[in-house]
Parts: sequence; structure tokens; C-alpha cells
Amino acid sequence: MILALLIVLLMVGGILAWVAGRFNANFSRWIALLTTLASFLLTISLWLNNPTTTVKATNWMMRYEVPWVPQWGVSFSLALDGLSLLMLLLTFFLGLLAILVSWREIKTKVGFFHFNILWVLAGISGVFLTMDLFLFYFFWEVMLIPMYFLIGIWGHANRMYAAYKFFIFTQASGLLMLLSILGLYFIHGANTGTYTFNYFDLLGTTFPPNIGPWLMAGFLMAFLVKLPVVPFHSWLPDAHSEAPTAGSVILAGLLLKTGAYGLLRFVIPLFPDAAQSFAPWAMLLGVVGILYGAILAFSQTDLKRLIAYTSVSHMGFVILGVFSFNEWAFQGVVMQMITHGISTGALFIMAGFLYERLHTRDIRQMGGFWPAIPKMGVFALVFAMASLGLPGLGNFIAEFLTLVGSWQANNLLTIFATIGLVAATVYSLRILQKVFLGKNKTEHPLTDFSFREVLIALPLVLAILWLGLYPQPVLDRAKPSVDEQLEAYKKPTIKPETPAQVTMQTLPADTVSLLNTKGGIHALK
Amino acid sequence: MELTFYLAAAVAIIATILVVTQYNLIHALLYLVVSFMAIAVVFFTLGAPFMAALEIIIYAGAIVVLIIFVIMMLNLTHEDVQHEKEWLKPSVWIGPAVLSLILLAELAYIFMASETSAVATQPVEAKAVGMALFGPYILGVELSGMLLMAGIVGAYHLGRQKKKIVHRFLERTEA
Amino acid sequence: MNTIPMEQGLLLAGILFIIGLISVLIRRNIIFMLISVEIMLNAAGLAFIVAGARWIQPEGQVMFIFIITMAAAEVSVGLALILQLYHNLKTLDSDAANVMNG
Amino acid sequence: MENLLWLVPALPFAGALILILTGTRLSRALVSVVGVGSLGVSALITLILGSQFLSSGPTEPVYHQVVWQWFSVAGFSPGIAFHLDALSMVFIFVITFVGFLIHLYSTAYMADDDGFARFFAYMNLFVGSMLVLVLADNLLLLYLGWEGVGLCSYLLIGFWYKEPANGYAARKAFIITRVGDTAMAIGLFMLFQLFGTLHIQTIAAEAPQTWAVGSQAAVIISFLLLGGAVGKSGQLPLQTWLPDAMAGPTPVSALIHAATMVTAGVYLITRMHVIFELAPVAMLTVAIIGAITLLLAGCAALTQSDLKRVLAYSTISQIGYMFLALGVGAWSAGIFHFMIHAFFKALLFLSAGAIIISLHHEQNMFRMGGLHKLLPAVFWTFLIGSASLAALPLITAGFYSKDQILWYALAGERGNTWLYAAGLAGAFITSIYTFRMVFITFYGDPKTHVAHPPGPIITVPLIILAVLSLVGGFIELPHNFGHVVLFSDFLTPMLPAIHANEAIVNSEWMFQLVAAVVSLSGVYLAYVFYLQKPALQTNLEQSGLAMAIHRFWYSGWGFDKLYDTLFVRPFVFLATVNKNDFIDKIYAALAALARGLNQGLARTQSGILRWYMMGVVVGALLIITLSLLP
Repeated sequence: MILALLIVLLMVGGILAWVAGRFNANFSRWIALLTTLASFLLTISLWLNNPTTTVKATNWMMRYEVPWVPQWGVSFSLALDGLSLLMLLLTFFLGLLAILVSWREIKTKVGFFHFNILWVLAGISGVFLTMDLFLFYFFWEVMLIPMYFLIGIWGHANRMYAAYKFFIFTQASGLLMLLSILGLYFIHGANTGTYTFNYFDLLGTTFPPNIGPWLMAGFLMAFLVKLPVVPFHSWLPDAHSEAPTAGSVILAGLLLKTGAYGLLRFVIPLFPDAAQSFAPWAMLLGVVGILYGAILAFSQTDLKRLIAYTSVSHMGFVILGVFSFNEWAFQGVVMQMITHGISTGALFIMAGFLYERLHTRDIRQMGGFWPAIPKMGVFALVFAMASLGLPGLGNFIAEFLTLVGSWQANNLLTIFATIGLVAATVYSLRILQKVFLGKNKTEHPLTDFSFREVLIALPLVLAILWLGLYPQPVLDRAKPSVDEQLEAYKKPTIKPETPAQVTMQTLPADTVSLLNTKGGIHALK
Repeated sequence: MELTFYLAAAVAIIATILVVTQYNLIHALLYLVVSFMAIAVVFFTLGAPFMAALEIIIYAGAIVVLIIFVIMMLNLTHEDVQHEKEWLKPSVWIGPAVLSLILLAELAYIFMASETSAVATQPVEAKAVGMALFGPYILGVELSGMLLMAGIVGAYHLGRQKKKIVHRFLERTEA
Repeated sequence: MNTIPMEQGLLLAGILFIIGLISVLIRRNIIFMLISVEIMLNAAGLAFIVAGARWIQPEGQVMFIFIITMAAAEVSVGLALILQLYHNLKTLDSDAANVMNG
Repeated sequence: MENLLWLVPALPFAGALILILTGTRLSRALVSVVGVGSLGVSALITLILGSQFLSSGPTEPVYHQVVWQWFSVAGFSPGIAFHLDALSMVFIFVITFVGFLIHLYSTAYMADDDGFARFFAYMNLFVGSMLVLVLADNLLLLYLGWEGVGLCSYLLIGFWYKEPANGYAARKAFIITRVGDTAMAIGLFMLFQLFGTLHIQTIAAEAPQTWAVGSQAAVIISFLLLGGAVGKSGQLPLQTWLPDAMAGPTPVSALIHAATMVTAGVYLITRMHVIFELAPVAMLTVAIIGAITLLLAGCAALTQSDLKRVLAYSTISQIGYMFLALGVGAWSAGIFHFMIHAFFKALLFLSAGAIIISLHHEQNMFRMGGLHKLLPAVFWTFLIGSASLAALPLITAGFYSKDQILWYALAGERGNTWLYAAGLAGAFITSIYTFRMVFITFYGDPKTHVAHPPGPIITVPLIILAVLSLVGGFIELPHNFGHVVLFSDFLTPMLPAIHANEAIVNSEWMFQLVAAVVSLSGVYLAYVFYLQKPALQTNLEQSGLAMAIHRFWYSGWGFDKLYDTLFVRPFVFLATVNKNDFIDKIYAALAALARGLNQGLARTQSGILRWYMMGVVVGALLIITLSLLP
């Protein structure tokens, strides 16, 4: 019940904010802020009230299910496990920040703006919670349309183009997913006689030969476009750079994560065989994304576009990890989803603050801002370092775990992915150099952070530090879900048992040759 | 009778060709009347005398008169004939004509390919036609009536010289 | 009494139809186009009559009556439209009425 | 007392945190107190720990402290845990103590700088990270420190950020070391895959049982770790960043790019010596890299005109000696040289800094001269540092440490004549460039006016370091020469001892003599060349070949240019060519196609009636023709 309440709360709040916006813009802002805050606190209370998820019987903390269209097997089915909980926390955290950064930035149609923000958040929460594929598709669309308005109405100069592009890419890929959902529905119905969209029932569906990969392809298209993976990334730089700051934060921080979440939650458990055979290609796509995104990020002169391409690069790690099929990689992916949401969201917020002061996003016109805005410089430094994966910050844990995991699966690709870290250094330092260091080129008077801005940036820094130094609570939360996704995985190529146990327990004389044949070394030759 | 048929057919074809090649509307209409009359003769030879009468009364009579009325209302002058001449250049008509002739050739091929059969000698009486019309085809008759009704109302409505254009988007076209 | 082959009758109908068709295609004067459509309709009616005569059935003539009715209605509405067109555009050129092009 | 261990890195971090949070609101005096004080307390704790360590004897030579469990995923559970053994002890002693002196010195050196608080924040952050690096009990935490010092190095090289060249040098340093780190990270993945842990002691205990000597996995891992080490330590082929890193303030060069961070590679190899010993090929490579680097960097140092660049190349060269020592298995000799090098190189940099600040940030040696009368205190300390660097026999610490390396390069089990010859040649070059520097800077005619002579806060650290540079060597003397083995004994529980070749062990004095003669003759040559007969110099300058070599060496053997053409330009080219993302163009083409089709079809809707009719006719024709075809 509380799960449905979360979504309904946001939706009702959105409508209220819209109505209130007709009378007073500030009402609308406060309603949106309080609604999101309420959802955030509600989620935190969910976390606190479910201290451990080690109840072996089920990994699901709570479920809520009422029939919706029973004749078609559609139900309004929500469920919460560790992964969903983490994603919800991230959603509301970034949602709060998105509303706060828009406080001064958005001056037109304030009511409608907050309606859209809250509905996007509602859609995203729905995606993270729903366990019914029909409902999943419904929420998938719910988060799409308000986002279209956010970009199209409050965006920058080229906003309509970006909004169309975003809409067409995600909508087209979403339709492919709908096809796959229907295919799954009918195949499962034909197999068992019960036609249902329920996720738990659909798990373990067996497919006629050659059908599985096609059905998976439909899901994959939707998620890979959303993620995005090169070569489907081209909507992202436009959408990110043209969207208002709040839009960019939500896009980068949350919408991309729905793609990653979908991969973990749907593709891997539903299509174990197909996913396994696709894995090398997916990992290759991931590595290409990491390097390609990094190189493009380096060459951009539009700050928001640059950050957008770093997202492409970072999301490459997600797909690399997802298709490595082991616990390290999966935990790395979960961490990457959260930390990337925070660090890239933070970078977009920085870009937004700079835009408010300079009215440009062109980094060629920036430089030498450190003396004028040292506070902002320190914050930006932290986020840039997070983006390049400095140990001690959250992104490092994510990337290191992902790479440790992917190393077990594929050595060569992992090496290239690791080289991506060097490229990440190159572009992250470029941001710092071009914006904060060097000589000041503009005579523009700059004001350092106001209290509101510190209030926005500080939680982000604390979060990223906390995730970097003590990520264990997050990892513990995610562990049952991660295990479950792996369990559905029938015949992994790499056994998820740790090689440590092999080496530590038995040490025969010829362990050397045994280790040498275990893979890893031969791939290097 | 055969000779009559062929003669009438030839007249019909020639008259029709003349209709489409005339520049002056009135001349064309006169040839059209000739064409209709020739076709009426063909009907007669084919044993449909009632239809021949209808052809003359409705086509050659009513319809052509209607058109002539309209032409008179439009007050056409010599200029329009000149326009007609300009518009009807070989470069304009050669392409469609060739295509249409190919179509004709194909039609002719289809007719000729089927086995030859003579048209029967007996005429079909007007009574039989009437029995059929008001028997199985009564619904068609009623629909035709409605069509005519709609035609009359439509023609009246469209033909009115409206001082004021009702549609607000088109107001600028009307003074 | 007579032995007119059906093909010949149909051929006549075909020739008349094609002449009308050519005229529709090449004429720009909208009244000429209307006349040409009449020729084509008439040719179609002729084909029905020929077929009715071949099988000695009244249906061919029934169809002709329907066609004639339709032609009358069409001409009346068509002429009204022509009047309106001329009234609005001051010309009989059908190409001038291309304001609905894509 | 050992529970205080975590405070050693935590205090500098706390200092940095305070300085970052309070920013510029603190007064300079308070900033100094926080910045220097935190490190001072840290050094004090180190001394306490060290005394306890020494007094506890060999029975319990290791302190271990888990501060908290970092994370734990499927058996991969590194902790924020510190491990103090003899090796770490030496390192934290050098880091906190030398670091403290340099901080103290910086309060005077940076006194007029706008970014005073920022400077100390970075410096404290650096010291904290460096301490984490050497105290880490697992490789992941070590990696944290490793990257942390890289970040601080970046920040401090680019400290004067208004000059774009400084920013460039800073980025270069970070990126090049990151290349090495990537290799190291891959090494960590492999280690984890094979051992299921990154805990250093566990790996060290299991590796010899798991692998035979020369096993493939050990070789690959050693090479990957070596990649990280050469990046951080400025060794071939990743040495190009270090000379440029001199763009930072001089105390930074002293602390980071001479005494501590650049020796992290030495630490890493020593720390993982178990794996390296299982991979003789890697060991040999380490030695060869060290030998080649020390020669290349020495030659490059001969030609530099910037005082700090000479010192930078000399640092590369001296670390080359350490690598040589590690490569031949003389672990304790390498660490000994590290410690002595930290003393005298910090001394040299700080003295150079004193000169530079006295001369209004003049760094070109050829615009100095005659300073031995103008800045006597600095002259003497610089001279002592130089003597130690040039390894003048008997009195300097540098002689004992370097001699040990040379001896084992020849007489050690893995040593050979070539390595010895390279080391000897290096020693000769070292004493030439060192005294070239001394003579040009301090003798001849004064060319620049001395603005402010250094105050006591600057000279006191110099004097302390100078004393250490002289007497530091006496804790480890050759066996034919006093036979003091305090240092190697200290390290023995931790590092395997090296055994000299019995055949030539008795003629050790001969090799010592050769080394002494070589270094002295280098000094003499420099004296002749730069002081006695400067005409020789002009003669040399007239020869084209000599000038070409000069230019080549001056540019650091052209490595910068090489990497520029090999890596930087292709990358930049690739990036700029594809700035607008060619994949986007594919989608744009798709959109253009749709739009073109739309326009094409829209054109058929011409509004001309006859055109539509024509369409009908063509359609009918097509259908009929098709139906007629058999």
C-alpha cells in the first residue's frame, strides 16, 4: 500500500502544484518540494523499518498487488527489494535537488514545470517498483512525456530539436520493448495456458528456439537506447545540453538508470540463455562506449554537452558489468548507477550554476574562475575527481568492482575499459582547466555560492564521499537482489564462486598450471 | 442492321473526336449532341429502343442544355477560345494520349482474345426493364431518387451567389 | 436479324471511353473536362447495353438507367461547382485551383 | 600506543579538512599552526611508534590496525586497515619528518602567496594520502593513497593556475602517472582473480606456494605493477612528466617530486618483492630500466639551465639507482638510498628554493653566480647536499648508500658487470652535473641582485637536513669499513638479505676506491670546465655535433616530442575530427531521408486535377498490363 502511496503522492502533488501555480509560483515550488521530501522521508523510513533483508524466504521487503485488467492478466503490482529501494532513494534525493536548483532558474509556467517534474519522478518510481510488465511499459511512457515537455518548454535555444530527438529515440525503442513484452506474454500464455503480465510468473519462461534472442533484443533496444550505449547515444548529448538544469539532472541521474535497472531486472533474469550468448557483444559495446564517449567528451566545447558525453562513457561500465554475470560486477553496476547519478547530476548542477552566472555554456569563454568563486571550485573539483574515478569517492568503488567483475569474464575488454580511466582523467581535468584554472577571460562579475547553492552541493559531496569510504550499507541492501538476478542465471560461464576458495583451500603442486589455464593469462598472450 | 451499327459507330467516334479537339465550347457541344445521337442509334441496333430514347432525351437533351445554360451564364468570349488554343499544345496532349492509346490497345486485346459471340437478335422490351427495375432493383431506384434529390439540393446550395462567405477563415477572399 | 459481334460493341465503348479519357487528361478548361467525363460515362453505359443485349437480359439497361441518373446528378452538381469556381477564381483553368497542393 | 597508528595519516587529513572548510577565513598564522602542527603531531606519533618499534625487538615487528571495513563483496573485502612494519616505518618516518621540515619551510616560502591556506590544505592532503599509501595493508587502499598523491601532485604542480603552462604540466603529470596506474589496476584485477584477496600479507604468504619461480602469472603481474611504479617514479618510459612538474612551488618539488611521492614506485616494488622475486625477468627489467634511466636522466641533467630542472633530472636519475638496487635484489640498499636521497634531495630543492626566492623567482642558473658570498648559509647547505648527491667519499651519506648499490649491482646474485658499469658511469655524470650546478650558481660574477636573504624559518630546516645528509649514512657502513648494519638489520625481518658474490667479496675496497675516484674526478672535470677554463665550453659550443647532442639532451632525449606525435596528437586529432560525433550524422541522415521522402511525396500533391487523373491512368495501365502478362 505504501508503495502505491509513493507514486500516487507524487502524481497528486504534481496536479496540486500545477493548480497552485496558477495562483502563486512559490506555492507551486513549495508543494513540489514538500511532496518530494515526503516521498524521500517515506523511503528512508522504509529503509529503517526493514533493517536487514536477510530473510531467506524472500528478498522482497513488501509487495502490493491489485488486479487491474484481470481478463488480460494485467495487475497493478508493485514490489520493493533492496535494489528498488536504493533506486528510489536516489530518485527522491536527486528529485529534491532538481526542484531546488530550479527555484530561481524557472520563471515561466512554474506550475506546469513542477507538475512535469513530479510526474517524471512518479514515472521513474513506478518503473523501479512495478512487477507487472504492462504496468512497467505504462510507467516507462509516463516518465517519457513529461520529460519531453521539460526539454521542449524550458530548454535552451535548440530545445525543440532536442526534445523531438529524445522523444523519437526513446519512444521508438520503447515500442520495440512493447512488442517483446507482448511476445513474452503470448508465448508464456501458450506454454502454460495462463495469460499474465506478472514478472514473477513470466520468469523462467521457456522459448521456442531462436525466439528468445529476438524477444531479448526488443528489451535490449529500449534499455540500451536509454542507457545509452554507442551507437544509440546520439539523443543524449542534445537532450542533456538543451534541457534546463533540473531536466539534465533527472535525465542523467535517473532516466539513464532506468535503462540499467531494466537490464538487471528484466533482461538478465528473463533471458538467461540469450543474454549469455549476447554477452561478449554487449561487453564490446560497453567498452566502445567507454572509449568513444571519453574521446568525444574531450573535444566538446559546450560544458553540458561535455558532461553528457561523460555519461555515455560511464554508462559503458554499466553494460560491461551487467554482462559479466558475477556478484562483483553486479554490485559495481548498482554502485555505478547511484554514484554516477550523484556525480554527474552534480556536474550538471555546477554547469547550471555557471550558466546562471554567465549565460553561456561555452567553455572557451570561461577560465580562471577559481579566485572569484573558490567554493564552487572546490565542489567542482570533488565532482570532477569523482568523475575520473578517484579512490575514496563513490565512483571508484563502482568502477573498480565492475572491472574486477568483468576481468573474470573477459580480460582483453577489461584492459580497454581500464584504459578508459585514463581518458576519463583527460576530460575531467579539461573541465577543471578550462573553467576554473588559467587566466580569467571574462570581465563578468561572479558571485560565489549562495546558501541555497551550498545546501544543494554539500549533500552531493557528502553522499559521494560516504559512498566512496563506506559503501557497505548500500552493498548490503543490494546484495539479495543481486544474488537473485544471478540465481536466475542458470549456467554461468564463470562460476560465481570466488577463485580465492580454490587457491586458498587446496594448493596442489601444480596449482600454477591450473591457474594458468583458468583463463586470464592466456588472453593476454 | 449491321451496316447501321457500323455507320452509327463511325459517326459516334468521329463526332467524339471532334468534341475533344474543338476550341470553341459551343461547337464542341454540338458535336457532343451528334455523338449522343449516334450512340442512341447504336442502342437501337442493339435492341434497346427505350434506352435510345432515354439517351436522346436526357443526354442530348437535358444535360447538354444544362451545360449550354452554364456557358451562357459564364459569358465566354473569343479570349477563352484563344486560351483553349494555347492550352492544347502537342507537348501537353501527346503523353496522355499515348498512354491512353496503350490502354485502348490492351482493352481491344482483351475483347478480341475472348471467343466470338454474336449479340442476340431479340430486343429487350422496355416492360422487362421496368419489371426488373421495380422488382429486384427497387432499392437502387430509391437510392437513385435520393441521389437526384441530393444533386438538386447540392446544386442549388452551391450555385447560390453568396454575398457573405460563412467560413471565417475565408473571409479575406470575399470583399 | 443481325449478328453484331459483342466485341465490336465493346470496342466501340472502349474507343469512346479512351477518347473521353484523353480529353480529361489534356484539357485545362474545366467545362471541357466535365464534358469528357460525360463521354466516358456514356461509354460505360454503352458497354452495359452491349452486355445486356448479348445475354438478352434487362439488367444491362437497368444499369444504364442508373448511370444516366448519376450522370444527371453529377452534371448538376458539377456545373454548380464550376460556377462557384469561376466566381472565385475568374477563370475556368482547373490548374488555377491548386491551392490545396501539398 | 600502537592504537595511535591511525592518527598518523588521519591528522594530516584532518588538517586538510579544516583548511578546506574554513578556507581563507583563518589568519595566516592559524593556517600555519593547523598545517604544520597537524603534521608535527603526526611526526611525533611516528617517533613514538618508532621507538616502541625498535625497543620491542624482532619478536613482534608488525603493528596492524583495522580502522573499518571498507566494503565486502563476495569475498572481496578490503579494509581501511593499516599495517606498520619495518619498511613502512622507514617510509612514514621520512614522510612525516621531512614533510614536517618542508611544511615549516613553506610557511616562510609561501608567506606572500594568495593561496596560502589552499597550499597547506593540498600539502596536508598529500601527506595524508602518502601515509595511507605506505601504511595500507591491502593493495586497494594502497591504490587509494596512490591516486590521492597523484591528485595532490596535480593540484600542487598547477598551484599557480593562472599560467596555462603550469596547468598543462599538472595535467601531464596526472595523466601520465594515470597511464601507469592503469597497468597497476589491471595487475590488481589479476592478483584478485588468482588470490581472491588484495591483502598484501596474504598474497606475500601465498605467492611462493602458488607459483614456481618464473611462472607466467608472476611475470605478468610483476610487469603490470612495474608499469604503475615507473609511472609514479618517473622512470623510463613514463619519466617525461617529472621535469615539467617543477612548475609547482619549490617546497612541492622538494616534498612530492623528490622525497616522497616519486619513490612510491620503489615502495610498491619493495612491498611486492615476493612476487618480483618469483619473476626473474621482471627483476632484470627493473634493473635495466633503472640503469638506463639513471644514464639518460644524468645526461639530460648535464645540459639543463633551469636549476630546478637539473634537480628534477637528477631525481629521475637517483630513483634509477634505487630501481637498479631493487632489480638486483638489494632491497635494503634501495630503501637506504631512498632515505638518504630524501634527505639530500629535499635539502637541495629547499636550498634551491631559498636561492630562487632570494632572486625574485629567478630559476635560470646562468643568471645567478657568485652567490657563495651573498648567501653563505644557503651555499653551505647546498654544497653539502651536492656533495651527498655526488657521493663524495667518506663524509657524505650519499657515498655509503650509492656505494652499496654499486657493489650489489656487481657482486649481488643478480648483478652483472654491465649494470655496475652503468651505475659507475652514472655516478661520474652525477658528480659532473652536480658540481656544474654548484660552480655556475655560486661562483663567478654575481648577475642578479639578492633581494631578500632567507630568514631563520628557511635556514633551520636546511641545516637539519644538511646534518642528516652527512651523518645519515653512518647507520649503514660497508663491512670492510666499520661494518655498521643498523639499517639492514632493521629491515631484515621484512626484506630478504642479499648475499654478495664470495669470489670478489675480498676486493670490495677496490671497487669502493674506484667509485670514490670516479666521483672525485667528476667534480674535478666540472671544476676544470666551468670554473678554471671556461674557454673549453666555448670550444665545445662551436662543434655542431656537441650542440646537437646538447639540444637532444636538453629536450630530455626527445621523449616529449615522441609521445606528442605518438599519442597526444592522434588523440586530439581523433577528438577534434569527430567533435560532432559521426554517429549522430547517421541519424541526421536518416532524418534527412525521411524529410526528403516527405517533400518528394508532397510534391505529387500538386493540386492539379489532370495530374491526379494521370496517376489513375498510369495505375490502371500498370494493373492491366500486369494482369495481361502471363
